[in-house]
Amino acid sequence: IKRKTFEVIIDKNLCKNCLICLNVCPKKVFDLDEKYEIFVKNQDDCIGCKLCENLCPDFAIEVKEL
Amino acid sequence: IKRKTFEVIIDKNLCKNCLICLNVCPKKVFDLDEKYEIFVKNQDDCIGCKLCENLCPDFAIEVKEL
Amino acid sequence: MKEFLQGNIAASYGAIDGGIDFFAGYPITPSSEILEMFSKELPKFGKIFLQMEDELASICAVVGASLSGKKALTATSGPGFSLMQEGIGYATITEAPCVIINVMRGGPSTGLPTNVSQGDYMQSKWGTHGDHPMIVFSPKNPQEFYWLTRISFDVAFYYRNPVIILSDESVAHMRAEVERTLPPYNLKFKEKEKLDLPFNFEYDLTSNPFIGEGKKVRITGLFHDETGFPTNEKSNVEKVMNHLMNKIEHNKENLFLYESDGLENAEIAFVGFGIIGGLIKELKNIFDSKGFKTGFFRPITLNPLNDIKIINLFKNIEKVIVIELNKGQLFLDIKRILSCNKEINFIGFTSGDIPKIGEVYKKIEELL
Amino acid sequence: MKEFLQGNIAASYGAIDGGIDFFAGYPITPSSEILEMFSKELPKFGKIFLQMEDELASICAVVGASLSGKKALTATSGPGFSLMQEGIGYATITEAPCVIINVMRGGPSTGLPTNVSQGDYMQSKWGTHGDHPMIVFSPKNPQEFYWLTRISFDVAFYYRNPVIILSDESVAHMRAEVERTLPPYNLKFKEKEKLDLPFNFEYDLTSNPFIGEGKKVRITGLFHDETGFPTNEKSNVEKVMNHLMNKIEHNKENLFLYESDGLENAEIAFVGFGIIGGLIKELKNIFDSKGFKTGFFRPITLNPLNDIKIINLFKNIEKVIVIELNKGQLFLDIKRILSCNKEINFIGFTSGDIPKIGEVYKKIEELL
Amino acid sequence: MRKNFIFTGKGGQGIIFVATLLSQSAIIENLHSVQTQIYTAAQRGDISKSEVIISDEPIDYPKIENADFFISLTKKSLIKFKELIQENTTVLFDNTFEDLNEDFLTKNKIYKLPFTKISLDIFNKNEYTNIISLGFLIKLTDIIKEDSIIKTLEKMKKDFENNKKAFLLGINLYKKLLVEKEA
Amino acid sequence: MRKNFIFTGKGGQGIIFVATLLSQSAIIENLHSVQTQIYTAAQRGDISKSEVIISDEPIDYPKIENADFFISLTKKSLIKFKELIQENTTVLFDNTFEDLNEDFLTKNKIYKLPFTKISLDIFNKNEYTNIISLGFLIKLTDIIKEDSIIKTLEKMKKDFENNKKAFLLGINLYKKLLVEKEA
Amino acid sequence: MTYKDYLDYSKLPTIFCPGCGLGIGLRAILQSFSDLNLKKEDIIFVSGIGCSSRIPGYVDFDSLHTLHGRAIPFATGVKLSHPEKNVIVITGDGDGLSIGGNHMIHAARRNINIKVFLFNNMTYGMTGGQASPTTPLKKITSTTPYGKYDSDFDSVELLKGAGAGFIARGTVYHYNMLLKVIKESLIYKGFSFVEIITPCPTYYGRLQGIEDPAKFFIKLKDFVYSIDQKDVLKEEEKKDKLPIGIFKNERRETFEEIYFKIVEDLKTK
Amino acid sequence: MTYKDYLDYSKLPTIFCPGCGLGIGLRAILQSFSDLNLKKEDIIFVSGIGCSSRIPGYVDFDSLHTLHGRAIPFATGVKLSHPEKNVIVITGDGDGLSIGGNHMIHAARRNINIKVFLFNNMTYGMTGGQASPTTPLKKITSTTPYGKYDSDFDSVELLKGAGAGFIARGTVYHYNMLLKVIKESLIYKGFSFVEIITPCPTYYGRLQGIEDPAKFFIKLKDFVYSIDQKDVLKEEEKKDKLPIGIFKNERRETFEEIYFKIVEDLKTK
Ligand SMILES: Cc1ncc(C[n+]2csc(CCOP(=O)(O)OP(=O)(O)O)c2C)c(N)n1
Ligand SMILES: Cc1ncc(C[n+]2csc(CCOP(=O)(O)OP(=O)(O)O)c2C)c(N)n1
Ligand code: SF4
Ligand code: SF4
Ligand code: SF4
Ligand code: SF4
Ligand code: SF4
Ligand code: SF4
Ligand SMILES: [Mg+2]
Ligand SMILES: [Mg+2]
Repeated sequence: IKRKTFEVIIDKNLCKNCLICLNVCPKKVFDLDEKYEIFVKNQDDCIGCKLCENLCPDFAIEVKEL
Repeated sequence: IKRKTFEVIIDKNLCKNCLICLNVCPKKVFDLDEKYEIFVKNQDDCIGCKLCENLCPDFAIEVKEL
Repeated sequence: MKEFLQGNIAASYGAIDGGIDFFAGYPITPSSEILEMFSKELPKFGKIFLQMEDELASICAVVGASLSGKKALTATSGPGFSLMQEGIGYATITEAPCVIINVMRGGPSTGLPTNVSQGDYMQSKWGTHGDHPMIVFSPKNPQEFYWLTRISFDVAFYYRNPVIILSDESVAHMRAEVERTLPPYNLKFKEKEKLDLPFNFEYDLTSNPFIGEGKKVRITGLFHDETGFPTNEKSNVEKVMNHLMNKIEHNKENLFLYESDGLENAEIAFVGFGIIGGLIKELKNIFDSKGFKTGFFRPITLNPLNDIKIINLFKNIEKVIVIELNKGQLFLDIKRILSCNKEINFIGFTSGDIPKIGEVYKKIEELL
Repeated sequence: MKEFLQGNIAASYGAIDGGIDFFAGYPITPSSEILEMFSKELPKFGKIFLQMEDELASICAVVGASLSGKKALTATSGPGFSLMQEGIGYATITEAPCVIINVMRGGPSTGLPTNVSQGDYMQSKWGTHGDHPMIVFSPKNPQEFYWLTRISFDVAFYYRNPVIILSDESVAHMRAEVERTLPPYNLKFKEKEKLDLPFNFEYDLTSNPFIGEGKKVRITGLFHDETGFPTNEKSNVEKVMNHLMNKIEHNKENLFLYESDGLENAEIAFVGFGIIGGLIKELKNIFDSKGFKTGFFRPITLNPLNDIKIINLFKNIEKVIVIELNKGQLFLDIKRILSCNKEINFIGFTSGDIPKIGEVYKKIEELL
Repeated sequence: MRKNFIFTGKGGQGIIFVATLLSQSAIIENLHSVQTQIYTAAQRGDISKSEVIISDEPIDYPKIENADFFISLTKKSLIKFKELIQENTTVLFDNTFEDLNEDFLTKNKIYKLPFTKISLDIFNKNEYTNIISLGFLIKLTDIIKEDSIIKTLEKMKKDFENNKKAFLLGINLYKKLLVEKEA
Repeated sequence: MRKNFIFTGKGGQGIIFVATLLSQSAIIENLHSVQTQIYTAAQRGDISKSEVIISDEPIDYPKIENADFFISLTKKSLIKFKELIQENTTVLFDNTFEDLNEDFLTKNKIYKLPFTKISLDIFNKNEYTNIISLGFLIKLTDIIKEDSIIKTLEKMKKDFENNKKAFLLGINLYKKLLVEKEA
Repeated sequence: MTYKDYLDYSKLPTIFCPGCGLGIGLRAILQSFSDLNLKKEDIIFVSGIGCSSRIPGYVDFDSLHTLHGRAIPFATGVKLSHPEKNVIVITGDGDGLSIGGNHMIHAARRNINIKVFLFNNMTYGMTGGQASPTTPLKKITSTTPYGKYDSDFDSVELLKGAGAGFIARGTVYHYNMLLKVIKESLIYKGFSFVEIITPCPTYYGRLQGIEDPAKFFIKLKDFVYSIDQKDVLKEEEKKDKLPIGIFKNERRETFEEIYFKIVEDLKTK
Repeated sequence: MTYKDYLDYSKLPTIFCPGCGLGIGLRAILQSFSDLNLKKEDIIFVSGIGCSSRIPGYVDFDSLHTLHGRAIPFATGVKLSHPEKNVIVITGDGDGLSIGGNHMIHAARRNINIKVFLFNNMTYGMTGGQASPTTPLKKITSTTPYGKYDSDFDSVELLKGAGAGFIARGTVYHYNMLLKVIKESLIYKGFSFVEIITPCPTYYGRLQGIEDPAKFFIKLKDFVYSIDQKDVLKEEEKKDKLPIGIFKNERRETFEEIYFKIVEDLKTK
């Protein structure tokens, strides 16, 4: 069986870099860049649990099933 | 044994003629005069329960043991 | 048909005949009859009557209803009026067309709950913090209390501003004849442009949607843009402030109601508002009959005052005698407006009772 | 020793150096630093700090403490000040010597919480219902904020009246040098006769017992006799009212603090209060250097104003320019006091910021 | 024509009620009238007072300088407001329990009548004292028609029959007095 | 002598702190100084701005007409308050993450420096960016002695060692620049 | 000493109506002082506005008649100015639970050692018999001519929810029980709340159809049942009645205790 | 529809600090609307003053941002003007329980069909982290530098005491549970109260010594336990924690039902 894959999109205009997504993601999909800003690093590991999307305080994340 | 006797005094300057004493006295010590005003009629019947004194809203009654 | 009504009841009928939808209030002497009357009458025709937990809640419920497009009113007296000040300020910045009746009693503080005074004149203009527009009317008798209350909703909705009816214990508690007729005031209400946004700062008067019409009406007590979103951007703040003040300032000729008699040919003018209106009328008769040339002036609109109109009315007057049931409040405004080359006198009564004419007569004699 | 203090902190030290016993308040921008400062400092020397559930509770706790003989203070801003109006009125009729700091922000309503305005000038005099005496001071910078707060308890206790310190966001939030020295004001405090009853209406100023001294102090917000028992007997009511007004009115020469410069020889006078004090001082320099003859006048005491003093100060002035961060409030008083034969102009700024001198300069030029 | 009436007595005696009744009835007759009252704890048995002005001209200012008719159901209340009694004032007084021999009334026309007693005798309660006194007053003054009062009472509905009866008792009282006097 | 300073950046960058530090240190030197700031949700990451006036005469009115020195840690904040930048204004800008090539700055003396980078490199956090920039400014302007700043920092107690270190880093940055320039 | 020593006879008779229960409540409170040997100079009454709030005018010690609803914050200021005195709040159902409800629940939470006696006559007596928060659902008052639209507070439950440590209810009809409850509350250390049910014959009584004050007074006993009987009585017997008794008596640290301990700690630092 | 359809994107980003929980709560509320198929024109938000009270600015339907503490009376006016609409109060622990506490308890008593969502961050966020009525005893805040002197309200208990019919508590950390609770409250007929525990990292978090917003967010789970676990957990495990869940869900006649029935009855008379 093929595992479902997901696209994780951060809207940079909304994101305030609180790092909640980074902390709640069970799969360590997120990481920080050199400016200490969040980015989607390991999208392939995403299991679509939507924790990040639901808990992002700024409506900045969308997790789409591909 | 001699029954205790009591003096029941109404201070007319304080009394507002609410008739609570008339209604609570178990011994019908009080009555109304021709001006429909309270007065001590049957002092001898008083048993000194002090209901009238305690329940007079205007500090107008004193029951004294004689 | 002439009816025989207590002032407070007359005002309540005024509100009913003016189309009141919503009343919220809290008991306080000497305004409680209004509350009690509405508790009985409003349910009869499906309008809302609410007794709230206090005056803070009352004014807020009323402003909430008026921002929902309803003709909403509250009635109170001094202590309650003081508590309502924050809510009244909110009504001014959100342009909520509500009506507040303040039946003045003796103050300050709990003061004289069952007695008359006119001590809240200045407070009705300045009671809440910050610059703000205000419309204040004051009746001289139950009939006028009826009329002013009846017209107040139209005024509030036209100007999108709270209206205060500043009555007093004397007018409110006296029983007298009242006809439930249309108000005789020549207040003009022109067609206003209908807009879709909740606010507009370009034109003085427009018709903007209310809550509940499905128009995304966003409202805040912060300075805001035309969508109702908060902003403290400097030029916008000034625009809002100017809009609020100008919509009243630019229309003060229309809003300024008054009664006067004989001022053109008089040397002495008696001035007063509310219950004193009848007194100064009688004073004019008495002093005229003694050979003095007198007139009287009674502002019905206490705010905005139309300075220019007043200056014109008093052109020929030499001596002004302001009579109030306070320590001199309307007096201060009259002094500011008229002081040049006129003698402005003040006679105040603060015992909690309206004065006998004889008493007043003696005090005036001392000034002549 | 010069310290570098924020205005609010300076005021707090003023209160501490003035002997504060009791503080109760509720957070509100831009006054919260005072609350926070006291929460830290007062427990250190056994004084009372209370954060209450709202401003109604805060003013009442403070009045309760001051009627118990304590030096009690609260601090707030517009919305909270509006809520305190009923309590302030109570303090006037009960002659409670409390102190209220109102740090003005933009209004009306929630308005501009973090910006400056001077929109509460009139409210500080007239915000509560009924005629009432009031003492209002306004500082121009942190140093003066310190001094006025420090002296305020003495004034309040001497006059047995609430004192309002009307500051503004700009003075309150600016950090500047402050010396914790004795206030330089020439306020006289004479010996007062000690009485046993809680009230006295015969003399302007007496020393009456407070709650907790075992003297059967009875206090009410109703009109009352000298034992503090409620009565609405007419002549007594008038006596009380006159007493309340006169104790301030008769002492306004002593109470009226102001700063002025150059008025004797000037043609043009700049007038303003609070933060505008520094502006008009600079304006005088600028315009004098351009060859104009100018002076400035800044009332530090906003209530009572000493009309006669002001008239005298302005004897030689032809043109008055009142500058305020509002729509014209001190302006109205100045107009009333001075209007005869003088041109009284007004320049207002209501964007939420103090104006740049350049901006003001331009507007003045238009008037010259 | 302008007549000033003072009604006064103990709270609970229905002082305000009769004053209002009189004033309202004047309106029916197309006269002008204003009723005012003091608002201190009247319901509580304190002193109660109401003023009525009846005039054929509009009434601008409702304050009474002195009374044409002063109706008092108690002595205490009469004394409290005695400054409203001038030489030309006619005084009505309920003498059921108290008598009235005050110095300051020597020049006045005084009617001392047992309104309360009548109420007690006829109705077994003192509730109608006020209306009985009004009946007497109406007949005495002859400004307002009996009928107007009765009409107003009828509009109020509550307890109409007894009120009317009491009112007529007052009228009869006056008539009797008149007869006595004339006799 | 009267110098106007504008400090601006993102909330949380300690803008108010350095402004206050500078102003307070001026007082130590018996100069006059006033510090003001805008009070919008600064702690929340919004734009933050503080003004400091230092003068050898008493300062009556704390409003700055235009800046002598304009220190901005972000581009957004610089642009927001650009009307305070006049021809004679010296601009300090943190170019760690952004560059600055605005038209309206063509006539100004501009120092673009990586304050944040230095803080990150040395302290592993960007918290000291503000103090580093102040160090640079102090050396550049030469109105206030280094020592006065250090004294003030010491009085504040909190985190004195690191703050001092950061401040000296700023001073060295200026010295280095000077050397580079002179070289 | 008896209650008389605490009364200022020069101010009597009270302004209360004939048959109003407030005087009985006052008597019980003063008798408690006497029973507990409190000195007059150690007692301060603080009240709001209402008939009940006029009580403090008649006592022979310090008293503060304040603003409608604000007795508690005033009392807070007085108490912390004189922590050693007995600061006692006299309030009504309108004063203490309608406009003053917020201060009530916050005082309960804050636990400053003030004593609240709330006279519940289920109406606004002073202003003419309007509905109050304790007027039961459907009752007729001068502002609910068709029956009250909303439920009443059970003040005991409300104060429990707010965290008060001492909560009790009595009536002026049950004089001896009331006396006991008041004394317990005075002994308790911390914020205490005692509701005293009392008749307003003039308004509430009449509006319930009872003209005679004494009759209405006697009816008080039908308003309540004793909490001791709670498990004995049937549901119908308790229906529309309020329990009387002491509902909670639990000590916890008072505000003053915590505050002045911090003050002490700071001194030694 | 999703929560997005109820958001006014033109006003985003919010003014809330990075890591502030308010946005999550808003999202849950809007998602509930979507799940329940509520139309935008049938919803009205009413709030007071505070960070939480700024939420209504960001929605794509009617909203009324009012005065500090007064959201409920404003909402009362709005609701009775438009009885058919969903009138929803957004408030904070300071707004709804400190200055606005009286309106809260009276609304619970009055039982008008408005929905209250109270964002409890245990502090006054907007004004800089001062103590609020829900800040627990002894905690450090900007006005309690030596620890808080007085106890906190348990809002669930308070609302019970005031007579509310629907009472629940959730946290923004427990998103799905929160969603469920919110939906239940929206379905309930009558006054409902939902407390939403949410972090204020900027003030409350920092003052508790936690600098990192995300860390403080995660800590939320230690603040609470599920009411379902009440009997399973040991006392130590519940100590200083608040239960979450639905505590009361009892229908009683609403104010509107009683009022409009009277209106109908009067018509036929
Ligand atoms: C701010 C304010 N609002 C209203 C009033 C009017 N008022 C006086 S007493 C009262 C009600 C008192 O009720 P309660 O506390 O139950 O006292 P009671 O007279 O029933 O003993 C009201 C509403 C007032 N004095 N002040
Ligand atoms: C009458 C009044 N008092 C005080 C304030 C200042 N103020 C604004 S928000 C706030 C506290 C808000 O606390 P909360 O409701 O918990 O909201 P949060 O910011 O924590 O979400 C205060 C005290 C005000 N705006 N109005
Ligand atoms: S949770 Fe949202 S706001 Fe926070 S860092 Fe992630 S995407 Fe950005
Ligand atoms: S959906 Fe779950 S797994 Fe995927 S990024 Fe978000 S939190 Fe991580
Ligand atoms: S109870 Fe007291 S006041 Fe009432 S009638 Fe008897 S003695 Fe008089
Ligand atoms: S003491 Fe008892 S028996 Fe005697 S009069 Fe009083 S109530 Fe009656
Ligand atoms: S109105 Fe009611 S509560 Fe007030 S004194 Fe009269 S009976 Fe007592
Ligand atoms: S201050 Fe606290 S509650 Fe307010 S937005 Fe910031 S984190 Fe949120
Ligand atoms: Mg009551
Ligand atoms: Mg909060």
